[in-house]
Amino acid sequence: MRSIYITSDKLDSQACTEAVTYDGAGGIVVFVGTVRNATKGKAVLHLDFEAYEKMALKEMQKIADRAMERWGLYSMVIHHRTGLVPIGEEAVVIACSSAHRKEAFQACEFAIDTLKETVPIWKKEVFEDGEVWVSAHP
Amino acid sequence: MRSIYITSDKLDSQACTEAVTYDGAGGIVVFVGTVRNATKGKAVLHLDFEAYEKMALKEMQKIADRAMERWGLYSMVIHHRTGLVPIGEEAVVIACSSAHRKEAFQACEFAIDTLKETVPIWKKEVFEDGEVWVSAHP
Amino acid sequence: MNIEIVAFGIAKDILKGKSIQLEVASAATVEQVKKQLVNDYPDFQTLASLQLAVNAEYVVDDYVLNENDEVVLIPPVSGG
Amino acid sequence: MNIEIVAFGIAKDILKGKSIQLEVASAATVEQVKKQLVNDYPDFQTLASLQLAVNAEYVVDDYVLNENDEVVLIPPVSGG
Repeated sequence: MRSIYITSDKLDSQACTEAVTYDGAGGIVVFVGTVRNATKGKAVLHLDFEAYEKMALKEMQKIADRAMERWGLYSMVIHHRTGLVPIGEEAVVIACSSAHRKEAFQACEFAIDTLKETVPIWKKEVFEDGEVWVSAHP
Repeated sequence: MRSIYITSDKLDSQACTEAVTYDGAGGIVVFVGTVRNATKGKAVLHLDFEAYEKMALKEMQKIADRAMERWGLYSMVIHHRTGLVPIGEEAVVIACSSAHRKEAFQACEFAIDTLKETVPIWKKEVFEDGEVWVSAHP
Repeated sequence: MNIEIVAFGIAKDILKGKSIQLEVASAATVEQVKKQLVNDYPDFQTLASLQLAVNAEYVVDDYVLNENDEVVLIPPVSGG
Repeated sequence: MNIEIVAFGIAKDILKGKSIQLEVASAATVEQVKKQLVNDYPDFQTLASLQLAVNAEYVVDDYVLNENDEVVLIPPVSGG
């Protein structure tokens, strides 16, 4: 089972965990990326995410396909939020399940690492005195 | 923050995830160990966990202390269920948070690997025609 | 030929708009178009990377563009 | 001296009870007690490992037992 989703609504890590739960699964690993209140010591007000949605969904699907095949997973869920995300709220949730835990850990870390490299989503940090597109400059 | 807990009630992975959420945390990793419906192709009816609770709590605390220090975590939660656990339900939940995700992945995997090696908890697989203490024999 | 290029993230700020129309040589490659963009908008040089996606896929630099291609500027991504 | 040994998991099945009273030499070490147990209950030899915990901590084999120690038999653990 795969569930790939981009939404401007609140994410629900509990629903993602339940979605990958399966009677044959021994290990479930969930990664939740939340919005931090500071970057390099500077207070962040909130994040603003923008996605090239059509392509982002395709790239997220590719990640899930590769992870499912490489680690023989039962299921993987990748949900990403867009728009304004307040401090402490979930920006991304990746959950996966497999018969053994090692595979689930590796697949989950691969998925978030790859998402951050390939999926066309952009994050703007909004400060009191300005805003910055994250990672734009070297 | 550390939360170490052994209970015969149902575990709540959502509460564990929320417990480690912190405005300064960028990455939360959660491991959920659920009861599988089969072992080596043989149908399992349920698991029955027994703990030397006083020592198990101490060993779980040591794991959390070591993980917190080694990976500079914000928080770690280790909850383990005992008694009869039906198929598909959560037997163990480990959640942790840190400023960066790599540390959270490593700490979470370390915690479940070490728990399975050192924490005095024993799992009996109950089948239609008998029961087996897991890992007892070489 | 004339192609429309849609921009996201900081690329939108550099173009000062969601999209631009660009007049390029027919059978222009992705590499040629990127050079033309950097020439017209030198701020693209300050980015850690700049890619073009065509029809919602990453393409190689010598991909030959077509008038009907959906061309999107992909500055360094930062999801998650 | 007389010590009480509490058992969990498969060790309980092998002892056919939650605990036993064992008469051991005074200043007996953990190693000596384990040998005595294996001698009295040969099934312990079939286990992948057998440890004694004293006062809720793992101890080394040459730990010298005390009459008031809380001694617990730890067969191979399988939590998680």
